[in-house]
Amino acid sequence: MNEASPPVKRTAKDYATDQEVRWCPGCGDYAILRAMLKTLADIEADPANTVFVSGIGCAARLPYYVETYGFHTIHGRAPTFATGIKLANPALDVWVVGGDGDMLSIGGNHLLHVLRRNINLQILLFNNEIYGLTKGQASPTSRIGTRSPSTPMGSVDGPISACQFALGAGARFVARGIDTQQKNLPEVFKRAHAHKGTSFVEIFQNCIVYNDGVFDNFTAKAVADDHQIHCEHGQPLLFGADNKKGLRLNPARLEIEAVEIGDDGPEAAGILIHDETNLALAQRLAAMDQPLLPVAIGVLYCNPARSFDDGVAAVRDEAKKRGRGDLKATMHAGHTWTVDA
Amino acid sequence: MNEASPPVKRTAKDYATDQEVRWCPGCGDYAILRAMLKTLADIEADPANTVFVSGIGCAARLPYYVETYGFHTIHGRAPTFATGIKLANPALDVWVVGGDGDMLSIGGNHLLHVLRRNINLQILLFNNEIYGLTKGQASPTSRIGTRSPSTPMGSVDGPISACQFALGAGARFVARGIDTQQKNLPEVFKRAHAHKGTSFVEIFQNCIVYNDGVFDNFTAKAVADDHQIHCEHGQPLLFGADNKKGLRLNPARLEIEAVEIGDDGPEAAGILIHDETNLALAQRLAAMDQPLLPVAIGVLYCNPARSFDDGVAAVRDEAKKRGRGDLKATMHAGHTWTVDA
Amino acid sequence: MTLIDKILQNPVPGSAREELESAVVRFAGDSGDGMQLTGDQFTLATAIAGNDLATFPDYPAEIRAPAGTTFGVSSFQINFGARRIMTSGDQFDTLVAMNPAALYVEASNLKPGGLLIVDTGSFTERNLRKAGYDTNPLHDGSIDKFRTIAIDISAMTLEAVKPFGLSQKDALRCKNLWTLGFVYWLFGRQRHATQQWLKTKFAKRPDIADANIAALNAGHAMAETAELPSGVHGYHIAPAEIVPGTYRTVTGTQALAWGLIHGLKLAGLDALFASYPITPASPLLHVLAQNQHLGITTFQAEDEIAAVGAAIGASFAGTLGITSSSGPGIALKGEAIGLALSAELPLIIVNSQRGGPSTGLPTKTEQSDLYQAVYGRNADAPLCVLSARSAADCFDVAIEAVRIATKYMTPVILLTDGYIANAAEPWRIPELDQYAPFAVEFRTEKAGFHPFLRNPETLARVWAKPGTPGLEHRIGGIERNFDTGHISYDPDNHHKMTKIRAAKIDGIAADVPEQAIEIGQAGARLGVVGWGSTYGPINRAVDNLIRRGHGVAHIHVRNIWPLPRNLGSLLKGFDRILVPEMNNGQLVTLLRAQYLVDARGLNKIAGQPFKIAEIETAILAELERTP
Amino acid sequence: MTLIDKILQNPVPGSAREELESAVVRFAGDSGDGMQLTGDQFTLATAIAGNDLATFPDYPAEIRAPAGTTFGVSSFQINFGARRIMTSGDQFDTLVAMNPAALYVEASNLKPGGLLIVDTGSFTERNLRKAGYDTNPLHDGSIDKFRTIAIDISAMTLEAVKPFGLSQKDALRCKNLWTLGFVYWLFGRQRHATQQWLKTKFAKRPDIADANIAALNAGHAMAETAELPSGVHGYHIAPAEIVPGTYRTVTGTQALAWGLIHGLKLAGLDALFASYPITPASPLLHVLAQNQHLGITTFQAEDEIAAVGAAIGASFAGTLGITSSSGPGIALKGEAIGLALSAELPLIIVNSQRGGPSTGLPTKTEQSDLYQAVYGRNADAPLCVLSARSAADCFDVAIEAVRIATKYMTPVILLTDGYIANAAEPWRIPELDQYAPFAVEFRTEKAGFHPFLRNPETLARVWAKPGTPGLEHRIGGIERNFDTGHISYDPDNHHKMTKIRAAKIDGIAADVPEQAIEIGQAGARLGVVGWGSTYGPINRAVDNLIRRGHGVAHIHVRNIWPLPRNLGSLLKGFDRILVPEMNNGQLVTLLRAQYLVDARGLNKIAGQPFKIAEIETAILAELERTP
Ligand SMILES: Cc1ncc(C[n+]2csc(CCOP(=O)(O)OP(=O)(O)O)c2C)c(N)n1
Ligand SMILES: Cc1ncc(C[n+]2csc(CCOP(=O)(O)OP(=O)(O)O)c2C)c(N)n1
Ligand code: SF4
Ligand code: SF4
Ligand SMILES: [Mg+2]
Ligand SMILES: [Mg+2]
Repeated sequence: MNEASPPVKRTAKDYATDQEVRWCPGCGDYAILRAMLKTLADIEADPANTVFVSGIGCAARLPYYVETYGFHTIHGRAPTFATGIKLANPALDVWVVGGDGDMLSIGGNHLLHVLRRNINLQILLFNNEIYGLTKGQASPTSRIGTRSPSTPMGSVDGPISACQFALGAGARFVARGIDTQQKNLPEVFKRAHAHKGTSFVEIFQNCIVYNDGVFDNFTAKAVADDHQIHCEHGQPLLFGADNKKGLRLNPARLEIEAVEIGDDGPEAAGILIHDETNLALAQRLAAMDQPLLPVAIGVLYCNPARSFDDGVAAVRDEAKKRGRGDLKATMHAGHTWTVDA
Repeated sequence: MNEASPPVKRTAKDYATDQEVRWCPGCGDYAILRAMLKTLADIEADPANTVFVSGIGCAARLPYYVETYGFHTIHGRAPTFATGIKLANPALDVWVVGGDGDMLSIGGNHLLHVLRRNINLQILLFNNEIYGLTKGQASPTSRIGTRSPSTPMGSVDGPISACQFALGAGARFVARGIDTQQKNLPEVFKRAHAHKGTSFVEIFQNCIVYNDGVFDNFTAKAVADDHQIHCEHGQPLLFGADNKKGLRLNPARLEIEAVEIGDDGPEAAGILIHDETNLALAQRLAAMDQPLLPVAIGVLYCNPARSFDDGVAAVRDEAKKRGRGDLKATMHAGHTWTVDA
Repeated sequence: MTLIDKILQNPVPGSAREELESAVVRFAGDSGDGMQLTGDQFTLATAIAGNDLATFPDYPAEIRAPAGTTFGVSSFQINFGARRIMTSGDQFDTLVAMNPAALYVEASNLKPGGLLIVDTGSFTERNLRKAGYDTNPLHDGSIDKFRTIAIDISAMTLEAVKPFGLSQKDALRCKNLWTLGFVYWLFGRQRHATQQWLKTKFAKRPDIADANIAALNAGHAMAETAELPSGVHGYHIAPAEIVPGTYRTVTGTQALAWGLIHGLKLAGLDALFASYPITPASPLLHVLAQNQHLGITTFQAEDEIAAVGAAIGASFAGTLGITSSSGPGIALKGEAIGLALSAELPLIIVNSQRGGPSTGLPTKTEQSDLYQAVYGRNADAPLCVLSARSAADCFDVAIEAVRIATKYMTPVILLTDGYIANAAEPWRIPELDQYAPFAVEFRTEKAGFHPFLRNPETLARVWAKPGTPGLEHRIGGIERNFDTGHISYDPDNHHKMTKIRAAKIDGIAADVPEQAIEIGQAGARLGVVGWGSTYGPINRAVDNLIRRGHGVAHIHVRNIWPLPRNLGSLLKGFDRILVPEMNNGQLVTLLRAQYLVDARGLNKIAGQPFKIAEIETAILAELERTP
Repeated sequence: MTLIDKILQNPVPGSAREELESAVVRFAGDSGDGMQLTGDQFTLATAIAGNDLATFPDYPAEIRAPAGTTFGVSSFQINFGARRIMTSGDQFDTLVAMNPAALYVEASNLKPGGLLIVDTGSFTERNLRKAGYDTNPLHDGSIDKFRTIAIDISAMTLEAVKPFGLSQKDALRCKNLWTLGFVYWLFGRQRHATQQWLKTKFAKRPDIADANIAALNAGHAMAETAELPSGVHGYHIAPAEIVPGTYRTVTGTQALAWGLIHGLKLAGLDALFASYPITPASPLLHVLAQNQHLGITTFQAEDEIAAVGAAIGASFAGTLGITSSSGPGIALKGEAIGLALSAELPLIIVNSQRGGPSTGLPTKTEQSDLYQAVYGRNADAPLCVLSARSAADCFDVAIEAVRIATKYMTPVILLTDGYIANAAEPWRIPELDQYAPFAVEFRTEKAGFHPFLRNPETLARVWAKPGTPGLEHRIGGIERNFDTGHISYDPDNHHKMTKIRAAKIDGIAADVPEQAIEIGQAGARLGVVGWGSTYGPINRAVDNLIRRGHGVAHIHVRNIWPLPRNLGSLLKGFDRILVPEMNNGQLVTLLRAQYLVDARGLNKIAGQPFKIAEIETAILAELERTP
């Protein structure tokens, strides 16, 4: 256990527990953990006021490795526990961690509702497009045709796009990151943390044992430039080596298309400027898919609204205003009668 | 019980059971039932091959009133039972019926998964923005500020938009109807029925007891023309008395705006033509909200893909091809040895 | 106040009134006829008159069943008297039938010779048909065995409220108040409280308030002046001997809500009440939502799993998590309850039981979730189960649930049922400062801390809440090492932890009162053992038989798990044991397994409380049974 | 084949070999060391040699725990002999430890004087530290009590596979085959089947196949030529007396899958198997997914609720719905199971039990979901519960589950556990046509049809499937009228229907075999009553004690609910009853409640099977206990 907050600034290492990490060697979860520890140091998180809540799965083991409060709950339900924690004590800083099975298969409903309620939490979905902990079955994000122990002839169900789902559910902050991007990932985490309301972050995570290389088509070094686009608010949506490509609106279909940028620069080519408060744009960015379009990384959408916990607090205040006094007064309100001795 | 299929064409009445209908007098569910009975007659549904599956709620009582097979299951899970029915016997024509609480509160996850799998079913969500059967609590579609027994100070959670959710979940058919529109509603039902894959239909339904008139802002006769738009594939998106208004793209924000149409007609005004295969358009239509924009009614999106039941059937065929023969052969495959007497 | 008003409001009670020890009245009508309201008002007036009483609201499954149908009949029954009243009564002395359907459904339970009041105005062709009558029962002799007062109440009401210019619809809505006035006179009730209540309720529509009051008064006047059937007069029921104090009527739901609130005060905690609506549990959410200024935040979750998850999260965060549902919803919470007991967090789960299995009879009462409460989880997963015997008892049981959950860091299931939740009974408002506080202590000391440190006496785990510097720790559902609190897959440790979880719960038995005998003697020939809402009928039945000289005793168990420490020896003292339950035999199984006593069940699975006579009959049969 | 190959492949068995009646070998190594594979191959070779055997695969909770850690140790134990083998063995005669962590974890269960084989190549400074050793156990005297064969297996393997030009990593992966070859020689096993298997498995990488075969052969040769420690030689275990027939090894998962498939054939039905992955239940989904040509469609649902929902939907549609999970997942299915039994649809729920509560010990075995199976639902909700005692038994129990579910239109819970699911045992492949068919008859006749018509004998509801003209009907979870099948809120009808649901399930007892005594005499002093996977150790312990002259008998219950009709009288014949269970006492509660017998529990909640000695000790103590 930690000693009381020392006055010196904590380093990433100070946020690590002494527990032996139990992921497979080479698992992308290590990199995400590293990015998270760095984030905590950067935001100077108070360990006593920070809580990591998770469901069940490989991803969901993360709380054991962070020297804060942690609750490793049950499969799929982490957002519900986090909701209770936050309603009980809004001062706590709550991170929710889970895998694609945890959050989108058994837990899809709670994710939906936590997003639409807009509770002030950070939700991190480690998407490896597979069930890691239970040994490699197809998950709801697995691509059609995925061969797995439960789908030996290839899966036939259409996958969920986590970010499209989140936007459809009414999320007010939606972002994406990649496990190995140790510079970008903490930045995304910090943005998520800064956002008031539910922040949803999908992280592409490599499961080296059951789904190795499934994201190579856009994360591998050789193709990254041409197949990822990093979205930054107020900046033109450029990608490719030397930013020679960009995204443009096709007004006939209300869709986005990728174009090479001529010598006249992005503006002339009609390249879109990223506006993270624009839902319509965010939906199009989230929908972009390989190989025709690059995969959008970074903050796709950030458009704050009142958070649920603030709403509940307001109701509590209102109740106090209206309240008929203490319990005794309440019990004696309405018709009573007295029986004399 | 019905006698065997008579050779004469059935009327709507022939699809009604003899059970006393147990909805409140004046409930919008009656109108939806009427539209459904008409639909069944129009499509010449075979009662023996038709199944209505529902969860729990006022809406979910509908199966009792339709003279086909019916399964009134448990709260929120109707899509799962329907999935099993369809996988067991793909020849059956399966309709799923439920309320906004049933489908979007407790049942949100199953709705998500049935939609992303694209099982060949029709799903009808009776949205009255309230829990009817349990006496009037706010539902996940209730607007912020809804006062109800469970939210006496007004609800604070952001509502789910059923159609936006469905599109985010990957639905391939999304449509809307209004309980009282006895001409349009059966047409929407027929389109849903004709679509192969999961057809999702949201029906605005008036709960006269607990949420009376909640849709009046766009369903009341006086405002209907100006506050509804009926989407028809290939037709310009016009509304208002005499179709003097229309929808146009605002390319700067990728959004839709309503405009008055000048004398030069829709084309000159840049009015969009409805393309029900366009997801981007469908998302914008689904997102349109009062009072700035009319509420979109009709088929917002229809873009068929392989249905899950077909996929499963293909897997079964593949399995048969690969199969190691009958059970006996399977048990004897691999290493065996014989012990002699 | 006009002179006539004064006279009306102050009849001379007892003049030419027949003295009764008790009476059972049932108001029955269409769902839209306001019978529950009528019943509530009669209850209040009766309580004020000093009678003891018990009620039974009985309404249809439908929100608003079509008018005039038998399945749309809504009824309210009250039993009141000069002696202690234990049940809402087996049969009625007086039946008010506002329409043919009500008569059709209820007549069979009106005592022969009983008083029947019918609104002839509603006995139309159409209504008769809807109710299933071929001929008009008012004229075909079928009600000859009753003493009938047939009045066109509809017409009388319209007449009475004419001055207020209401619409026909609104005017007819006053029918129930007219009827209430009539019945008030019959039993010598005061109208004042009802008049007051109408004024408050319709504060914004004084015309409606006045019309209703006029109807009430008119009905009352009518009774006073009408020529009643022979043998019918006004009745007088003397006040019962009632413990002095300030009283109100209370439903189980209200008392439970208040008990939770007071329990939290005694524990020094706030709480999160997270629930998903379900009949008949929803009212608890509603009452608490109205009282959020008293320390409980309410949260309507997306489903039952989310509700229990949020509640457990709240407990982890250092407030008390409470969740509530009925059987099918509790089923969904099972997995998460397992987490709470494995992580050893406090949690209260209120189950308002209803008829099952599955959707079953959602608006009817039943006691059939005892198995689920005691055994209904995967693995060895013991927790504490308490039960409430009556609306008033809910207050104390709720406090006890808070005490045990926090003292032992365990989930507590509190079993109540649809009957208790909805039935109102008179209640002596308790003095809140007579309850001893049991303040929760959170861990703050860092030295030697680990999250599975235990109190050596109670075996309770420490409660260290997020926000406390230096106590950062991780918990969850994987087995923990006894000595360090870290995850452990060690075989012996799992054995030890399983035993400790069981011992902690068993230990609660030493911390709760010994089982008392309600009435009768230890060692009697027959012990009648009940739990929950069967208290009233069992107690009265046993009382009646003791008075008739039978060797019977009544034991009523509140602590379902762990069972009271002396229960085994008590039970072994009886020759025979009978266990009446509104289920197919569940507590009886527990008792047999724990104490190897040949307890037998008396089971009624009809969605309705026992009648006293049913229990008496069964007791006599059991006493006479040749082994 | 070269001459040397020939000689290697055909050693002269028995020459100078010591004769043993049985032996227990445990292979232990890092998760990446292929110990499960090694164990499987040894099992196969041993089965072919005609020994009876039992196995116990025991692997870590982590997918791939970090190399060299104690929590990453993966082990496989086999007990084989010339007599009937009932368990995987209490302690080992031989331990293979591929690294220090394996030695650290397993050494305490190696018998003193037992044979220890270690790979010295892995006893590096780093690995020793990771395992928690301060000094090298090979040199500090701590293994002196064993007879140790310390070989640098890593080096030997690299040497043996050199010709095949593998990478160092791939080459080292052959270590387990080298070791297997060594142990094969020790126990006179044939290598042929393993060679064959390697060729098939690595059909696409012949270099790897050849390297592994070379390693196998080299290890074998080494054992033959090495100088073994004094007292260690080759061993010979004579073939056991085994019923003639064709055999294979089978895990409980495989046998269960095949039993379901055959049961469906006998019923003339197709099925939908809908499941959500969970340890240790997932393999059943995997095996069935591979065998979809045999009449079962598999469906991986989004969660356990969806899985059971889909299964029930499939049953409604006229196929058999089957679902499968482990305790926490079964908890989630409770509400829907209630619907299935209320709608009276057939359904099979397979529970592969694991350690709990909550996430508990997910990879360890336990028998703690009996309460959940029998009582774990809201309301009065009886269903049929069956249990499997061994991998082979799963086949027959699965068939019985199909028969009962369809004949009685009821959910059937089939309890197996993590141990049975994963352990392989030799199995005489049954003759499929010796099973009597029990074809399901769907209703087609319209006359007199309603959906709750019952078979007067079995009380089973009719099964009328959608698609049948004229039988359109609606069912659901609301109570039904006994006579019409329509929704009914009638009190008496609910009572009747509850009684009928219970009677239907009780009636199954008349349709299943009476409870037999496994060994020992009825009326012995002590009856030992078990269920499920404790069969082996109980049977051997009781057998041992009978041979030593004690009055003990073994009863093993398959039908958990309803219990066998003669069980009560059987139990009452014993003076004392002991119920060993891998839980904190669950069947024992059932027996006490049903028969009022003072049965006592012997409970081991350690995630591991009983040892024979543990049961023997407990039996002796119970025999000696002064009452
Ligand atoms: C109620 C319940 N159902 C199923 C499981 C088994 N289970 C544990 S983790 C998991 C899925 C893991 O996949 P994912 O969430 O993607 O996490 P990953 O391991 O890939 O990080 C499943 C099915 C469980 N623990 N509890
Ligand atoms: C597991 C479970 N939880 C809760 C309920 C109670 N319940 C029945 S219907 C319903 C919601 C009804 O609302 P909706 O689905 O919108 O249907 P409506 O009545 O408005 O048509 C609820 C909460 C239940 N039957 N089962
Ligand atoms: S199974 Fe996959 S996701 Fe899980 S720890 Fe191993 S590599 Fe990581
Ligand atoms: S409560 Fe509302 S939704 Fe339900 S039947 Fe009545 S009017 Fe219709
Ligand atoms: Mg995953
Ligand atoms: Mg609704």
